[in-house]
Amino acid sequence: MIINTDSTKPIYVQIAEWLENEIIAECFMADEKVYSQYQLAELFNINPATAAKGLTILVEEMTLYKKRGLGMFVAPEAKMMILEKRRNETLTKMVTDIVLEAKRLSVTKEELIQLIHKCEEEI
Amino acid sequence: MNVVNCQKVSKGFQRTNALEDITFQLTDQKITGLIGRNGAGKSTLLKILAGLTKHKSGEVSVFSENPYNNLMVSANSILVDDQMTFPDSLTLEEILGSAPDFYKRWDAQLASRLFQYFMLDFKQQHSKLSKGSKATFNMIFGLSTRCELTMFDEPTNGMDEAARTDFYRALLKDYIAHPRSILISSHHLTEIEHLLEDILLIHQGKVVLHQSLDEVKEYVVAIQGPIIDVERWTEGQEIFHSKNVDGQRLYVVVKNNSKLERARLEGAVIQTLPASEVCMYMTSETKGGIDDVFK
Amino acid sequence: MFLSNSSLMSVVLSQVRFKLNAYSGLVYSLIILQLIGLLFSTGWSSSGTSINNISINLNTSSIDSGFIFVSLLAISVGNLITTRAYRYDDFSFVATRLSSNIANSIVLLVFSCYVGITTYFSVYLMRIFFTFYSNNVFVEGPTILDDPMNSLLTVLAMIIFLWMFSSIGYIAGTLFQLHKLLFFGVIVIIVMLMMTGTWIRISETIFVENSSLLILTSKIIGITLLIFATSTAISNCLGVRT
Amino acid sequence: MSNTWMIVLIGLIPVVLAILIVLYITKKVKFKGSLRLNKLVITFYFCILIVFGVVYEILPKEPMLEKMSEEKLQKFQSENRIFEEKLLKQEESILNPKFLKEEWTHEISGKTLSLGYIGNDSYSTKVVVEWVDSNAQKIEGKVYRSHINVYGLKIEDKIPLHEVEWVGNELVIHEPSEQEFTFEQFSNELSLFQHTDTMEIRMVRGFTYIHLKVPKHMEIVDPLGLQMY
Repeated sequence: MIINTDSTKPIYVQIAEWLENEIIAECFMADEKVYSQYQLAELFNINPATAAKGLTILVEEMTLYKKRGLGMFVAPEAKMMILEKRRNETLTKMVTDIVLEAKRLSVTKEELIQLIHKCEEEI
Repeated sequence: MNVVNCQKVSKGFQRTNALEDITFQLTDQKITGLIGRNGAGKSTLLKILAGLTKHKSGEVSVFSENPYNNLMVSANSILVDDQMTFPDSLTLEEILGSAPDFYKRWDAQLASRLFQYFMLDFKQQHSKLSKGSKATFNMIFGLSTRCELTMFDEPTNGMDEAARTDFYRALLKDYIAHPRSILISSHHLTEIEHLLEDILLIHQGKVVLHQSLDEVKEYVVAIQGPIIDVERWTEGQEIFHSKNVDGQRLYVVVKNNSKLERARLEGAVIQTLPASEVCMYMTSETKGGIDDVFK
Repeated sequence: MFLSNSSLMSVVLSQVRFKLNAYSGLVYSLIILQLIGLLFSTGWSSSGTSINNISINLNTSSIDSGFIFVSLLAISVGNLITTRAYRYDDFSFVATRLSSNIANSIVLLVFSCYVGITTYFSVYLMRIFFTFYSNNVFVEGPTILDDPMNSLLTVLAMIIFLWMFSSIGYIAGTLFQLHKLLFFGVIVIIVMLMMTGTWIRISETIFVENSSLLILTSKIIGITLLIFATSTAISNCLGVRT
Repeated sequence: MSNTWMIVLIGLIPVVLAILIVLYITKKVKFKGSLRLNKLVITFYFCILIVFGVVYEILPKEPMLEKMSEEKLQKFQSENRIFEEKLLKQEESILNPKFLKEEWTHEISGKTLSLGYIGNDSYSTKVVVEWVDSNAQKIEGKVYRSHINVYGLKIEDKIPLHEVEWVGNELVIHEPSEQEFTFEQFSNELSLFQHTDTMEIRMVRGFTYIHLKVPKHMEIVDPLGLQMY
């Protein structure tokens, strides 16, 4: 995943999301050490401080925990927390955007539900 | 501990006042971008910090000492700019060879590996180098000194695209390996945005803002929408830039604040801007930018 | 945060080493000038008398002409070092104005030593040339072995004189750099001084009234240090590198 | 313009010439060479000159003219002076034998003896007459010459003696023929500093003395006043 510098989302948020995806895809198992800020900086060619900020977000959300002098480790039920968070935060945000867009295109609720059903069958 | 501490520094040449009142602190081991338009006083400030010129008033301290003509500051800081000259009787190799005398932490391996990587000719003389390779050589010299305060004054002008990206990569990698305070003055912020931790924005000799990169990004927001709505949302706030998009829609850049949350719900299109545009708008004279010229 | 606190002396020494490497190109103009100096060295001072209808001429060729050429070179090198190009080279490396000035004076001293010794010995180049090619009878002059002390003193005096000449060039350059008119102002003052008696009085106390060469040399050393000190003070009120 | 200024100006010409040459050279010589080459040239030039110095010292040079020391010159001068006094007082016995160059006796006819000098420096010879009370026609003559030294150079052998010749009753003294010698000398000192020990005695002037023992009854004709009383 290449950092999209000119996107409006700050880099450290993108780093946090990348780490979350890695945890979901089980590249980092529970209680396993994650990249340090310097490794992340080297990997994504960004400033270590920005990488550190990304890590601190995840620590605040308790998905990672810090062992003094050793680095950041994946919390035991990190994966569950991320999935749950994704479900009610990011998903709901996406849904509100869809609803706003539907209102602008004056699409009724029923048509919307039909659309979702159709899309469900295709995937 | 503050590496650099400037209090109300001013510096003027004859009539023009290059720096009016500069106040900022640089904590150590950070990469800071010194951003500003041409003639904003960037080079003058760097020369003052490097101890090459005397400031008129105010108080400057580098490593908590007055940098002007100070040996300790000169030994621990280096200013890489295009006015760097070396005796033309020495080849580049000899110049690099005589640097360890001066800089205790000079890394000869790094210097020669970078030298070979950028394909510079050892036997060449500094004054005969092209603008690009001179900038490259000065950059290699600056990096290898590993000074505690390394300052670059538009290091990449003259370099080609590939050399520029390589330079930024080399700078980051060396910074990670040996952390130190780096101050880069540059025009094209987009290229070095990923490198920087803090941004020091200077305009007409004054410090406009000195914050971390992300705070700068969230500092200003662009709103687009019908003229009446946009004016309602943004009245009473400082407008940095406003452009009439297509007769009835207005594109306005304004300081970020809570009132805008309500505007978002009313369907306003709100975007954050990349740091370089933020700096550009904050230092533009006219509200409309270049378009005013063609009005 | 690791701050290397390099002492003034260590910086000055590394500057001296660096400058000696940088200015090594001057040796070529030195050699050419010394050789030209030799050409002019014969027939400088020749005296002749006649007795019993026999006229006797004695040509003494000495180091004077070579010395004049070389001291002028010393002045021009002293001046050269203060030009903008040479001054700015220091500041790509570690330097303060004080350290650069001290380094410059040491470099000029080393330069003068080399020049002094080579000028002293360049005379032998000519002697060997003469003994083979001229048919005149030679008078046995005092050579180094007969009187090592004196020749050593002469070489020392030459070195110190060259150092003084280079310091004159140095201060002239610094003045010129401070302000163009200042340099000519000083020259006008010197010429006026010459008119009045004071100049003769001054140069008498310095050059004439000293019983031995050693006293003369120590006086000259004093003057040179004074000149370098004033040029350092002058250069302090200049911008380091704009 | 008073002549001091003239001298100063003339004296300045070589210096101004030197200045022009030096400025021309330092501007013209743009060759900076490479550092290694320069270092090589610097050490090479230094060693070459030292070698020249050593070679010159050791070199077996053809016989050099030595220079006399100050004391020796003073000794010469006093010897000359004493010789002259003694000769005047006719104390022949203790004269310095080194000075005796010739000795002869000569018969002349007639009563008058005249003295002639060919050359332009008649002061270089002095005739001392000793009246002898013998009535023979015989005159005894001795020719002496005292020390001669110029600039401390031992060149006495190079300066020929005055020829003394009897032409009838006239004693004719010929000056040596015109000759010129040039000598080269190297001085290690710089005249700039060395105005303290210039040589005091620049020349020891030697004279040719002719001591004649003339019988009383003769008469001497000395138009040029060669006699010394």
